Amino acid sequence: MAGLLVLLTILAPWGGAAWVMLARSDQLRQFAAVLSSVIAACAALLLLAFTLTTPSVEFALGGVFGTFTFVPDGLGAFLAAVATTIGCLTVIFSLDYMRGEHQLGRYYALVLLFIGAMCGLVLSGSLLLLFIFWEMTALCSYALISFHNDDPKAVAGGIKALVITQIGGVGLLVGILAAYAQLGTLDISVLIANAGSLPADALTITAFGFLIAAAAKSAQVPFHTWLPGAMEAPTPVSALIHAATMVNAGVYLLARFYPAFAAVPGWTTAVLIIGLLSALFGALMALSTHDLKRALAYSTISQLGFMVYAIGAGGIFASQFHLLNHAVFKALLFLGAGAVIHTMGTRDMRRMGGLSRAMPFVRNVFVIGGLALAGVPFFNGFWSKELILEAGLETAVWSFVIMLFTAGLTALYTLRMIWLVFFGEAHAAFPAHDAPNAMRIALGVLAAGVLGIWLLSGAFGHLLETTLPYHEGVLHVESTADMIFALITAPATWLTLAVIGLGFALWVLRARLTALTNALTPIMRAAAADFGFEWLNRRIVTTAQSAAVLLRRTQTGQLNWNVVGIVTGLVMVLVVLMVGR
Amino acid sequence: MTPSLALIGLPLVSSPLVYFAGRADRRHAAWSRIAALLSLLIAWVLFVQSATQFSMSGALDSTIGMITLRIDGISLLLTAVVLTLATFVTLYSDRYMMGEMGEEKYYALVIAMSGAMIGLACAADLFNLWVWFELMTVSSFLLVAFYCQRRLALEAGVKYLVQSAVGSVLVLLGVALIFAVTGTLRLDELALAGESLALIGAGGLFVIGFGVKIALVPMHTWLPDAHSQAPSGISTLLSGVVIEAGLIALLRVIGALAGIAESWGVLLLAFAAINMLFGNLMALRQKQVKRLLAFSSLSHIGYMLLGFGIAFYAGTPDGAAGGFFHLLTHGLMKGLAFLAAGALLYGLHLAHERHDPLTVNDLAGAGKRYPLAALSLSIAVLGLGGLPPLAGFMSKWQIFTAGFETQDLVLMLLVIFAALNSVLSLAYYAPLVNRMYRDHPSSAVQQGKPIPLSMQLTLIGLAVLVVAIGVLPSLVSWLTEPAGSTLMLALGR
Amino acid sequence: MTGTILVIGVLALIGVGLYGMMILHNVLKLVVALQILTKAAALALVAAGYMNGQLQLGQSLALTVIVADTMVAVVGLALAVQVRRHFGTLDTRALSTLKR
Amino acid sequence: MEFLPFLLGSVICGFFAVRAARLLHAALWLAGISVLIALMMYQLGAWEIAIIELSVGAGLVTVLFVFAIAVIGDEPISGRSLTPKLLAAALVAAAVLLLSFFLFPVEANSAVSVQSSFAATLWQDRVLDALLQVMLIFAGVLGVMGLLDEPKVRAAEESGLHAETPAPFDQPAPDSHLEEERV
Repeated sequence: MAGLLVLLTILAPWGGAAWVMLARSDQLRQFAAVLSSVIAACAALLLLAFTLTTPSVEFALGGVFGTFTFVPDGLGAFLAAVATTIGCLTVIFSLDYMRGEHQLGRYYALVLLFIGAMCGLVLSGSLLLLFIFWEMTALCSYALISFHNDDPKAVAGGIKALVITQIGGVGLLVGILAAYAQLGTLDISVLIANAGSLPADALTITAFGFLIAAAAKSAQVPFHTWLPGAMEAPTPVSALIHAATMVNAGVYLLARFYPAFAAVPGWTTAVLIIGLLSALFGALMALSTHDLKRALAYSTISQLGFMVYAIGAGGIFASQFHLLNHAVFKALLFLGAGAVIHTMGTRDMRRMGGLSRAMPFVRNVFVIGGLALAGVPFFNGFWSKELILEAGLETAVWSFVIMLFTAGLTALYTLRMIWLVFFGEAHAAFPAHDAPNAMRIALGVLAAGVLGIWLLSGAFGHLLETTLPYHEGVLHVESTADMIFALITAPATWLTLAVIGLGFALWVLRARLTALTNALTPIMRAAAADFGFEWLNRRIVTTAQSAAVLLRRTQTGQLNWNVVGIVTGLVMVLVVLMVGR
Repeated sequence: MTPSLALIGLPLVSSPLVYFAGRADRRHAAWSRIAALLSLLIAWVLFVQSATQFSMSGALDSTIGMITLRIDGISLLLTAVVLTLATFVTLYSDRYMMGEMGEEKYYALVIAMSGAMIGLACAADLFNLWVWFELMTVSSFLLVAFYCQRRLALEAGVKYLVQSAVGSVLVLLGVALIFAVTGTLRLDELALAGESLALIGAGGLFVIGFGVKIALVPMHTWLPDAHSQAPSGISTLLSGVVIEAGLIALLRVIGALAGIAESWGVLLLAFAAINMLFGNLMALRQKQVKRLLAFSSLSHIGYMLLGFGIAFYAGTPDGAAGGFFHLLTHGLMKGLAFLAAGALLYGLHLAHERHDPLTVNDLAGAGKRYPLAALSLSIAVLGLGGLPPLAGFMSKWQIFTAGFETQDLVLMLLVIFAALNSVLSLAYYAPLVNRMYRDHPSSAVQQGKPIPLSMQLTLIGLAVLVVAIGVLPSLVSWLTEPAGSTLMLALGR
Repeated sequence: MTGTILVIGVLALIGVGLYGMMILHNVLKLVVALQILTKAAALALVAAGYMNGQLQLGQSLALTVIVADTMVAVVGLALAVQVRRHFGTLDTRALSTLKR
Repeated sequence: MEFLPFLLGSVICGFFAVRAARLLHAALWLAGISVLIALMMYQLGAWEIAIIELSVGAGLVTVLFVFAIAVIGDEPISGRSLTPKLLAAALVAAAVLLLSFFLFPVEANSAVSVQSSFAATLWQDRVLDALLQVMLIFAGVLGVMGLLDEPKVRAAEESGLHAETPAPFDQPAPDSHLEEERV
């Protein structure tokens, strides 16, 4: 049964993609896309009931390619469920959002291809298969970012995303190769079980290779620069890929291999610091931008930073729980933002404002999502964020202080965003109208999720605990009621709430705090400039390009110089042979 | 007449027949194409027979006088690639070459060149190897300068001829040196020769002499010109098998000299690193599609050299098998890329009787009007860029595992370097793909003519192969593994 | 002694040929330089046969080399004719459109 | 030792062939090299190949050169070479010196001493090479025919549409594609 469901989760979207490509009319394409994504979502949700710790599908390739296996354990099935459910909602949302666009076939096919690949990534039990799906998701993400091909910004954003995630991919590849060279097998469970017996240097290469891969995929410092550029994608794609699913793959990778790498010296500290910096920088950058989607993208960097930080602090369950909650509320925020952008035709928050009256439904769901993001109690983001901060407090107090500050910043930029878009004075004369039906369905389901999904934390924790044999001792899980009780009675929670309230207050009182604002201007300016990372990126690109241009002169096109090349080669080779004889 | 000997002899016999078939009836030069296809078909039958014999009883020797022709793993691999590409190119050239002057010479020379490559892969005699090599080169001169009424093709032809000839003379010097010192020309006896400085020098001459054909940097300068100016079918063969045939010739020779010096592995690895980086950087700002693909061949030669270098340097069998696997997949992928680019070139320019180069800008919006050609080109270049699950990734993976299996720090760093180079290569492959799926077509695409069915069918065939090998890499391990072990045997490891 | 002198001679001819290939810019003269190189190679094969006592073998190798390289020269000449026809000159400096 | 003068002579001929200003002179100096090499081969005892070198190298090739020069005219090309001569000379010197490092002292393996006739060696031991020579000639001839094929002939036969190819020795017609390719 599990094997069948696994195949269905992956192959239903792929079959749908093929169908979409071959379909003749746009209506048929939409139908095919919705049908196959719904099937995949159902299969993935059913899979939660049939989890296994052993491979359910096996496929031997032999030689250095090993055996391809799929292991539907709790972690994998849970992430597959997130990917397919949000994928399905995104497809439904797209029915309205993408209506009338050109090349709908390519759009839906790529989205479906992505959903299948994402499920494959999290369910894979073989390192090589994991890498293959890892790259496929990157490819789909690239193709969807540059979906509006005629826009050079979209193309540039896509290529940037592709190249940076591929550099991460090299890290993953190297890590896998180092492990494979020692173990002689590509089985993930063998790696986790035998990590202790690996030579220290090989394990270190693997651990840090995976960390680089995770940082690049999850847009963590210093590889985060691709995510803002990825906002050129159609908004449903940003919701699906760049908020709810693909960017989680890095967090997934770290969580999955945590038992193997936790003992590597410096690894957990590195993870902790990367998460911390990303959370802080992301929040500051979100505060400094005027572009609605970029603000959400920076906030994604920041929230992913929280998850990575949690893993560094040993809170595996906290990170995965936050992953779930973040996927839901960030998808909601992105789709809500999509509805706004769809009607306004701009992404600049300074040109919005006063939309509250024209779009009450969208306002309501956006505010729900925003409160969850800010960490206000009884929305799902609150619980997981508190768990993360608890874990941080237990590990390193100095980091807890910084994360507390970041939580306050989160509240500040969330309120700023909501205010600029929905309240304040209206700047635009556009006749805004509320979201159409298909959008409402998607947004409504997600909003319900934000309100209620945290109630499942106990069941979720139980699922992870029972199906992840190697994570024994690193997963601290309590029932939902225990969690609520523990959090409400913890002093840290109240401290956090106070900081969050302070964040809100800062925005409300911003007019009276000019001294503070002025003092912060340089920081804000640095944040707007992406703390120099963007400059570094450009520098690397221009260096490569000018090297290429310079090198092109060597192709003189003159026959004599070509022969000189041959003779030079001869001399060089003879010298090498003479020296190395 | 054993099937193996017939396999080697057949193309040589049939090449004149192909020519005369097209010559007999001057209005129907296409007869030569049918004759060429027929001889390739027979060659396939003979190939299957030889392969079965090989799998049962190992290497097949046929001795003529003092010259031995040996069908072993390496020759089977190269023969398979040569026959595959030659068949596809012959099918493909139906409309592409139709009405061109000297169509019958084209097919006759394609068959002769393929025969020369099959022979080259089988030669077990040093001088005979050179003769096959030279036959391959002489048959390709006209093919490169086939549009000999055009100045650019002539220019490419002159450069190709002169540089090939210099390389070939250097090889000959090496042969003479070895002959003088050891008194034998048999490659297997050569392996037993004692250490001698002269033999090392001869090896250096081989590296450079064959290196011109393999397009090792800095001997590569003929390659982008020849590849971009030849008819697309010929670019396919040049890039897919001719440069690889040079590589196999080099491997045979320095494989026989492997016991004499340790430096071969280092040399191969050094050239691997230079070729990968140089090819990618040269392609980065390239605007003409066929030149871009030509420069990417440089970097792919680098990957093969990396695999073989690992085998020479550390004696890792996976390195040899991976190198041969990449040789095969690169042949298919680059063949597909050139044929797809050629199909687009045909639709956009040649069908209008224009000989403009196909630029990256011309491709804008090609995806809508030429869905199949655009998809094939995308699959090909993404495969070349090493994206899974396409064939190129799997062969690179095998090479990379070999590098890490050695546990040698330098080799591991080289593998990381190679992987980063793959990322760099995406920086020019990805925009290419992007452009084809634009919404607003370029003016060339708007005025484009349809691509004939024969071309489309060949594109489908090769694309299916590229994807199938990517999904099921073990599909061709019956070719790559024996080739790898043959090389390891020659290295005495 | 004979061997040494022969080797020196071959090397000298190779040197002259390569030097010519690097500085000449007339297509026909490049073919001349190419011929110098191949003659050196043929001589080298005969000399090799002489030195190891297999002169007849060396001769048959040299014969193949002469035939093959004559074909290369002939094709080179035909190319030169076409170059003259279409470029109006034999100067390779005119044949430098393909670059970068 | 007795062929030292021939050797010196051939190198000098080579020098003049490279230096010659006129094509015809270069071709004649080349023929000179050929003759001297043939004489050297003769002295080594390689009589058959000496004759062949004399007839093919000094005879046929020279005739072909002279013929080609007659067809296309003896165009003196002046102007400095693109590559610095010093660099070329230095590279050649380096290559030759390095090669001599590997070659000297020349140690030939003279253990084998099978003396059969040239014909027997060629037609029995190396018959494959001989057969391949036929293929080489076929491919070469096909190449030359293809290169020298004139579109006019075919075009006139077929439709007569493409009659506007430039006359053989005209200055080249402006090629519109050149500009684009120069990018």
